[in-house]
Amino acid sequence: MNIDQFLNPVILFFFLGVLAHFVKSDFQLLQPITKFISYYLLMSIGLKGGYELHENAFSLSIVTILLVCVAGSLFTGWYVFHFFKKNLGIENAAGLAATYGSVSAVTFITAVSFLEQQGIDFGGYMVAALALMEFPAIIQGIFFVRKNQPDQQLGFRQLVFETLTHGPVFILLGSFLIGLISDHDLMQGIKPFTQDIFKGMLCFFLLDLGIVAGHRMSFLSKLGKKVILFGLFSPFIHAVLFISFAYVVGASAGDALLMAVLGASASYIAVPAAFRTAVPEADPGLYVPLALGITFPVNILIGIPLYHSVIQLLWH
Amino acid sequence: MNIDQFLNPVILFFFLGVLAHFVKSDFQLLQPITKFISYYLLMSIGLKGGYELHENAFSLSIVTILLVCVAGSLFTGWYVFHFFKKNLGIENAAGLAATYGSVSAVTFITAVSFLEQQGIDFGGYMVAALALMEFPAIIQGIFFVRKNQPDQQLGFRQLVFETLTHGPVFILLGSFLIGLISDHDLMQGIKPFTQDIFKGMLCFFLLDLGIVAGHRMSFLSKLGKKVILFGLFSPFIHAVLFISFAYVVGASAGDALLMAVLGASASYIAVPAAFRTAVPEADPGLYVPLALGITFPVNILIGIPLYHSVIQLLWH
Amino acid sequence: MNIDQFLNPVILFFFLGVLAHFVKSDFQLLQPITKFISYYLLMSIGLKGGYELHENAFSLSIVTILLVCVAGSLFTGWYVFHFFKKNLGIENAAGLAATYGSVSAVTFITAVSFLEQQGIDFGGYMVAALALMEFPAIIQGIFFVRKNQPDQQLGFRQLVFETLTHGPVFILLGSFLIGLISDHDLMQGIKPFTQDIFKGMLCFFLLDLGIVAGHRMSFLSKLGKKVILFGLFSPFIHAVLFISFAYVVGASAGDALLMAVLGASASYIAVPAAFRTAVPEADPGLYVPLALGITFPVNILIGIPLYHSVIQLLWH
Amino acid sequence: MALRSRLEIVIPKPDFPRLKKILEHPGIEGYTVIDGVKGHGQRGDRDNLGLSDSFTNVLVIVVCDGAVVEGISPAIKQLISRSGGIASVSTVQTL
Amino acid sequence: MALRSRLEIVIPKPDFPRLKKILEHPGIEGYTVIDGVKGHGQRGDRDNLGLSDSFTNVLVIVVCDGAVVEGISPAIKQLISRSGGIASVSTVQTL
Amino acid sequence: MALRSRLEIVIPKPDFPRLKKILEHPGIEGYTVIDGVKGHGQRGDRDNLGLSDSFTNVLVIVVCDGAVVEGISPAIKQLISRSGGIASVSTVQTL
Ligand SMILES: Nc1ncnc2c1ncn2[C@@H]1O[C@H](COP(=O)(O)O)[C@@H](O)[C@H]1O
Ligand SMILES: Nc1ncnc2c1ncn2[C@@H]1O[C@H](COP(=O)(O)O)[C@@H](O)[C@H]1O
Ligand SMILES: Nc1ncnc2c1ncn2[C@@H]1O[C@H](COP(=O)(O)O)[C@@H](O)[C@H]1O
Ligand code: NA
Ligand code: NA
Ligand code: NA
Repeated sequence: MNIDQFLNPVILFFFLGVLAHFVKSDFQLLQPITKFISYYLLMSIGLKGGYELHENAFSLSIVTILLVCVAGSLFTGWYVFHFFKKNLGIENAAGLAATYGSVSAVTFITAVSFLEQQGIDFGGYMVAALALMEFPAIIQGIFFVRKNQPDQQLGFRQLVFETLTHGPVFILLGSFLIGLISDHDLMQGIKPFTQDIFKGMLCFFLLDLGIVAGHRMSFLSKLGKKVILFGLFSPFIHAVLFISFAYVVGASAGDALLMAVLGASASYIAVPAAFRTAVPEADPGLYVPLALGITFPVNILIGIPLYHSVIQLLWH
Repeated sequence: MNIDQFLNPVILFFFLGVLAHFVKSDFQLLQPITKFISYYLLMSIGLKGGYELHENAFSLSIVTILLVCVAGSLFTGWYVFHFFKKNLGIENAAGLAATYGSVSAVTFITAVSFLEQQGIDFGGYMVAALALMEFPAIIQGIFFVRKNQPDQQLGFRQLVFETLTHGPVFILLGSFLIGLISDHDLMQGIKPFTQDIFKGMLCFFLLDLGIVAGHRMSFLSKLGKKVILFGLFSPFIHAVLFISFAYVVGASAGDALLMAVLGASASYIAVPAAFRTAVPEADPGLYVPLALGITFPVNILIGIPLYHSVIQLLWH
Repeated sequence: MNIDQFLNPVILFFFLGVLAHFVKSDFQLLQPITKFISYYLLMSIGLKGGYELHENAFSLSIVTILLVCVAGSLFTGWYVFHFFKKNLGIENAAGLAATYGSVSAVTFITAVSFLEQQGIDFGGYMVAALALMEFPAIIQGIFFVRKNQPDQQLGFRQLVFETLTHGPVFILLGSFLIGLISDHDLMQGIKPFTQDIFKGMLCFFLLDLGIVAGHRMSFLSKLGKKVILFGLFSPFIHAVLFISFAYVVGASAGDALLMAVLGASASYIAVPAAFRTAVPEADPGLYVPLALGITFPVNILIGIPLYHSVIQLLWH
Repeated sequence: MALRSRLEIVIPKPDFPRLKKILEHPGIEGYTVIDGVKGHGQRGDRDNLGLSDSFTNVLVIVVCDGAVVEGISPAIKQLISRSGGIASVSTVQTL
Repeated sequence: MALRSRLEIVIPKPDFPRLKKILEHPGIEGYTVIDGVKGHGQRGDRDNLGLSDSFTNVLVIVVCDGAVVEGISPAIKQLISRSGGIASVSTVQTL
Repeated sequence: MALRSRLEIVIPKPDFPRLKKILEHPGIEGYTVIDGVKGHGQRGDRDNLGLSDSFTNVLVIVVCDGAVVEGISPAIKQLISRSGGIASVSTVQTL
């Protein structure tokens, strides 16, 4: 395990936020700011991904990576659901399945920062992977519920549509497309905003997210041991799974790290948003605290440098 | 017509915002952010204008341009009022007159970005023109109403005062003055904020404005054909008018484009603010949607490159 | 007195904000933005201080400066309390004592900008002085009240704890620590956010603060002459005191200016926050308007350049 | 001054679109919405934090005739039983 | 506990300064203002978007004696008839 | 529909933690909090400006049984007398 992450200001600000919650500091950013910065981060990462995909041609190996990512995401969701079905009931198991099958954009962004500071390249299409992995597991999770409760109002199309137009997914996809088709000379003028101040905005955002995570952690005491242990250790299992995939399809070391992180991370934004509407019986007080209060810090603090070491070992 | 604007990220973000509305995405920036970014844009453009006017001396030709702009604005307001008086009633005709006589700062800012990316110079005093054109047509519009309803509470002085102290006008004028008198060495330190990240902030703002425009477009179906056609085609007429003015007074090509845009654009911030207080009977559901939902996109998408081509043709 | 400050955009934006209030402009930034920018400023200044303290070793002379600052702060609080006790009653005298014994981070930040533009160095530990001076006078002020009202609920420990975890203090201290321990290579990536756009954000913040100050000034008419005169002239007395201290302990010219400003400035954020909880009988309508409406502008407009001239005279 | 009913509903923000549909009921001429509301209830704290609106409430006020309240109250009851929240009615006079 | 009136007014934000003047009436010791309120009414949707506050409401609560409500209600009625909005009164007990 | 009490409290935001403790009272199943509220009262204007929350109010709504109101009203009265604000009770029916 790498000590470096403990000296990384990006990570330290997250824990400063968590601390703020536990010492009951009245420090708090209001929701408009949270929304502003997180949409800013998604817009920046989307533009960058589209831009870079434009620079490099679309190839078969890219398509393979994207397909493998989606398949891994569905597989994760599938096994998680069956693992927890008995324990937690269908709705909550489906919630957890969607949460761990889907991904966390902030973990991805933190890993991108990590790669940049290590000087390791990765493909712009990995942003497409991020976007693509956001929703299939969510829709799958909702289907697990539907099979048992056939009287739901929302149709399949509407479901897919709602998931794709959910704020964070929408802005990520939209910016990706804009990055893809925009005149690249014109995009230079945007870079001081989307790239130069990006890492600082990320610090600020993680400070804020730390406070939210702190709030959500207060729910953890109500969760069972099995659930907590799952939140702690599943990231490593999922990372191993996705690193194997990456190895098999011949991804680069940078792409492999991002695949590991996509697999290992859990969604705490898109899933609660979709499930509140489609499966209100699933308790966001279960899956959000687990994803944000345990899996997220495990990934950014221990996971990213660990997955990186493993990949360095295997790839060289 | 230039295809370029379709590949301009600034423009694309506006339409991404419009799309967000129509696919009913829950993506939304909250009002504090809208206010922050728009005041930021006005502050930046004001500082820049003042700074550059300071660098260059005030001359007779500048005064001429400013006078011509104000005259054009009043003329536009005057004919629009009489054109719509019968159809829409006095209050709403006055609202439209003020809207089209006055100007849109965001259209102006988009045109400035366009000029910068084309490498075309323009005078800092054009920001003064922007500020000067904001209010005369508004006050004129209110007078058209007063002539018929002599029992109003607000006096003339108070009217001018309220229009000049309206948030966006105030910050534009104030920053212009600060740019004019500040020590220019001290201003260098502000530039990374007001200039480097400006274009990126503009993208973000237009994304937000696209959503607002989308919301306002839902009112369009209630407006008559004549009004809609006016919103669609008047920009070109007004641009021709202001380009002729620019030609006659011998403005540079850059100044001419900005004059065209000032003439062609319609106000959707200052006018509703002033009219809500002074003429509450005028329906903001009429003039705001027209200005923001039709005239604004027409100007940034088709107008700016078109006016530019015409000016290139005439000036060379 | 230096004319320069009247041409400093940072200062001018503060007065533009004050003007906005007095001309009853509806220009207003909403609280989420105020919080965002002020936390941003505190985070930036904290990081920078920690970073620089890391670069230079901790020494005896630094400890001396810090101790002298805290002692000066307590002395100021002590004499102010006894000076006003009879006039204003115990609670309000204690409020004023805490206000003037404590410090204003924004005044400090403005002085830092001033030093940077003059090319004068100062120590990163001065940020530690800022943080250290925030709370002792507050706790002392609360004790002055407690001696006379022994039936209070809050214990000493809790008092210190609450003051240290108050939002602005917490973020300043936290960022300072992060700056101190972070890997300095990783911190380079944050600088475009925390340093390059800092001065522009400060302008924007002072514009906002000017509006708040304007609002608070409306309370001033209710305050007695003695109080007003104190707000006007005490900054100079306190500055002289702290400049003497600086001279005696052999501080550099840059450190001396910051010490002067810490002594001369008065708290309008931490004090009302702490006193609302601990001594609700003290009227924030007294000490906030005085600190923000009088002492703050006196310091940034006249104080900083004046203290600077005096120090130049003495140090060379 | 006319005697009318004032219906006050607090529900999670993501469920507001459903409430909106219920309020498209004849006799309802308008409603007022306060966004970004916090609260505490059987489902724990709702602190208006985070990006997903899952921990945010909205408060909706409807002034209408008593008969209209009776018309929509079953649908509102059902919505609240699923999504959480609270709804109360009082008698007011409109100016 | 004293019996008093609770007056609740929703009006467009740009008209709030006028309401404020009406509330400078003897017997009114205070009022509470919720800003950034959305709504729906005869004049369409008010979504609290945009920069001009033209599509933003405020909600104002005044607790005062019943006689005072009668004193100010004509002025409020007139304001609302021009600017839009709604006002309702209920009876409350103050602690 | 059950007859209950609706308690509405406006207090300075920094005093909210104290109110929260009072509301941890048996019989109180929930409450709703509107943050960032402005107002005017005996202690002057509260404009929700600045960083210290000293000039910001919160509005808290509690729906509970009348007996519970009587249980907590002395503590609330005392809090308000020290911190400022207002509290009122009305009768409502819950859906
Ligand atoms: N008794 C109550 N009084 C006021 N608000 C309530 C009450 N019960 C619930 N609420 C509101 O309804 C939301 C959801 O409640 P619940 O579904 O019980 O968790 C809470 O966050 C509160 O805002
Ligand atoms: N019946 C109603 N109940 C609650 N709020 C209303 C009602 N009618 C109007 N409003 C509020 O008053 C605002 C203006 O109403 P209107 O003038 O009818 O468009 C609306 O946006 C609502 O916020
Ligand atoms: N009569 C009232 N009606 C409504 N709100 C009030 C009233 N009196 C006070 N308030 C609210 O309580 C806050 C504090 O009041 P005060 O302690 O009187 O300054 C004010 O800012 C208002 O928001
Ligand atoms: Na995952
Ligand atoms: Na125009
Ligand atoms: Na001091």
